[in-house]
Amino acid sequence: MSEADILEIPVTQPIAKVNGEPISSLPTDLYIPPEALEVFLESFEGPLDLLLYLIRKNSLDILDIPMAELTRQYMTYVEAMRHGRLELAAEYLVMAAVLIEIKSRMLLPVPPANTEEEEIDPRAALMRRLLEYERIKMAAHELEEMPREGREFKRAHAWVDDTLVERLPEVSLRDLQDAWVLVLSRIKMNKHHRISREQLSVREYMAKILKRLNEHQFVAFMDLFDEGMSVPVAVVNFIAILELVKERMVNVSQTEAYAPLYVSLGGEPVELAS
Amino acid sequence: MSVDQSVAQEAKKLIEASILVAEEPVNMAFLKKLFVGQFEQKQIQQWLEELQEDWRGRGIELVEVASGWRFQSKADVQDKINAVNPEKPPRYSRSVMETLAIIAYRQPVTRGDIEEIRGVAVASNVIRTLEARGWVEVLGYREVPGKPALYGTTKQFLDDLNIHSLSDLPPLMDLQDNPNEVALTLPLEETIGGELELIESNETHLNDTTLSSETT
Amino acid sequence: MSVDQSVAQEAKKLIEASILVAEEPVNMAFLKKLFVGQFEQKQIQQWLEELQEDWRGRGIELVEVASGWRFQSKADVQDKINAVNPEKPPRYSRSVMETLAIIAYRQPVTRGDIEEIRGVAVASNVIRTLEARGWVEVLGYREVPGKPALYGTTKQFLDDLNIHSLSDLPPLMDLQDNPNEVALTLPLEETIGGELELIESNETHLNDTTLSSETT
Repeated sequence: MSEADILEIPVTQPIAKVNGEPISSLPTDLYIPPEALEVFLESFEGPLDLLLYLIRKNSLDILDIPMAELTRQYMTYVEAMRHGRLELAAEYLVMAAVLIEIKSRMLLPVPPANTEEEEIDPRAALMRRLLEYERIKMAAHELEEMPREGREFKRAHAWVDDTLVERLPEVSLRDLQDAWVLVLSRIKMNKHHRISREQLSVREYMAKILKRLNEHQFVAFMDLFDEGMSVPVAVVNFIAILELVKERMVNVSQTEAYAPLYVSLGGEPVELAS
Repeated sequence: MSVDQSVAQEAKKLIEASILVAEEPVNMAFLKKLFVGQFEQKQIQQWLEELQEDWRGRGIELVEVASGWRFQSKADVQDKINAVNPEKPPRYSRSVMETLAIIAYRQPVTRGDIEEIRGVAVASNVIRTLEARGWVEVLGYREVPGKPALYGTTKQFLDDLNIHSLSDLPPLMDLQDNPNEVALTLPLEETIGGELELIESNETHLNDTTLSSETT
Repeated sequence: MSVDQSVAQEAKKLIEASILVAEEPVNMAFLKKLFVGQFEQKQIQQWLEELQEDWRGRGIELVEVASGWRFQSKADVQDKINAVNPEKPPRYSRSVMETLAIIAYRQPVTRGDIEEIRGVAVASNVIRTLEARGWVEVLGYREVPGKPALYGTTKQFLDDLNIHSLSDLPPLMDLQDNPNEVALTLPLEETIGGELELIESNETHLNDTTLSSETT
């Protein structure tokens, strides 16, 4: 089996034959485009998932795993990850250590003192974990397939006549966050609408600047930085201005070189609806 | 019929309306209060069943779920509505679904237990997503250093999957009992994405003992 | 009648179900799409009126409000329901809550931005609801064709939620909920993300300043 075989992703072909051809090192010219490796790694939920994949792919017996072979294959992936200059998640490294430990313990003779007790296979704990994880994986899949409110069916509901309700709905921070989490879980469907991580306070300062520009049409750039602003606040404020310019919400102008910069709302005067 | 026809008519009208305007499924205790103890549970139950019958053949059906009675759309009708509605239902990643499965089948569990089973750290927003959906809640805290929260599934989780109790969940496969079977049935061409096929055989029933004892 | 009885039956069943499951009142445009242009507005209108008639005498009625059709409880029935649990606080629909969350976390945003994030059109009454509540206002207009309004939250929103500044909002969660993905892909992300990251680590300090300046 070559590295290329092992690294060939998801669309797995038949079963790779397991015959103990040891793999000593990765060919140095083996190039995996970082994006491909990324996709590949993202498709695993962690080291257990990767191990299960290797076991199933090679039709190894989960109750009698050939540790040497499994460890070798696992290490090949781990090496490949490092070649991609990716930071290895700690979990993958921990698992590598576990595998090597089991492998080495299997090489040692069992001390005679232990023979009276039931012989403990060093692989037992790993096996249990793999089986448990596999069960959960299947259960997760079955849960996914079950008819679910909001997808296969929806709750039917009638409204309460507005005229009867004087009270306004109450909203808590928790409700707001819940709503946001729900937005996120829906967003995952539309891959192209990807929202990058962003600092909330930048948005806040953007709003503040806009409000200020609504009151005074032109504001000197420097006036947007209050005296006594701490450095982080000033930086955030500055990023907010850049962001506003980028999104074409404000203009930054200068009459001549080295003249003061002025910031104004982009285009027409704006009226504040309150 | 034990009561007057028009009384029954009025009562069913009220039951129907109260289930339709309620935010949550409506339970028997609520319905009894609605009639200020005027009718027995048996009578109310009968009306519910009659209502269920009245709605047969419509696009909406009256069903009883874990926390009570509610109206919900039938799958074929919902299909047609979904086709028009551009708003897609949320889709949960594998980490979310696996975490949900662990909580559902192994509850009560701590985050540490979940990490132990999955072999990876659990991002806090995975659990947050499940909490926001109202499927998972903190049941208590384990009496160990750090007092980690113990998570379990909610009634709403059962309601949203249209089941009455945890024992209605698909049973966990007992792979260990029958390893050969597993080896044969597990599709080897499984895509890494985890499209496992369902295996119907050798299932153990999820019962209270499984729930309480088998952590880790 | 212009169409076959059973066709009408099916159509009304579908209309009824789609109004009952909708988050917001259902408008004619939606209903037309539901029938993929098979029926004219006049025909659909007639069915709506027939449905209205069918529901007469029940505890719930089909009414047309500004933004479309919806079912709502009749006053006398609602009175009886309220008598059982009067303290049912009204709730905003999911679309209203999600729109509010997007405006709060992503301001300033245009309606187009909101629609892009939610993946669906935002009904004008959703934003109007939030404006009427005094939680959302127009901050300005984006300099692009059409000059769309930029929305942001108001001081009153902060007051009503009992917070001092937007930075008191619960932390924004990002899209990646798989810790592996985060750990493995972060180094590949562009530097901008990294810079913002740096700022984030100063957040406590930042909060302090914001707080102290706004508490008076």
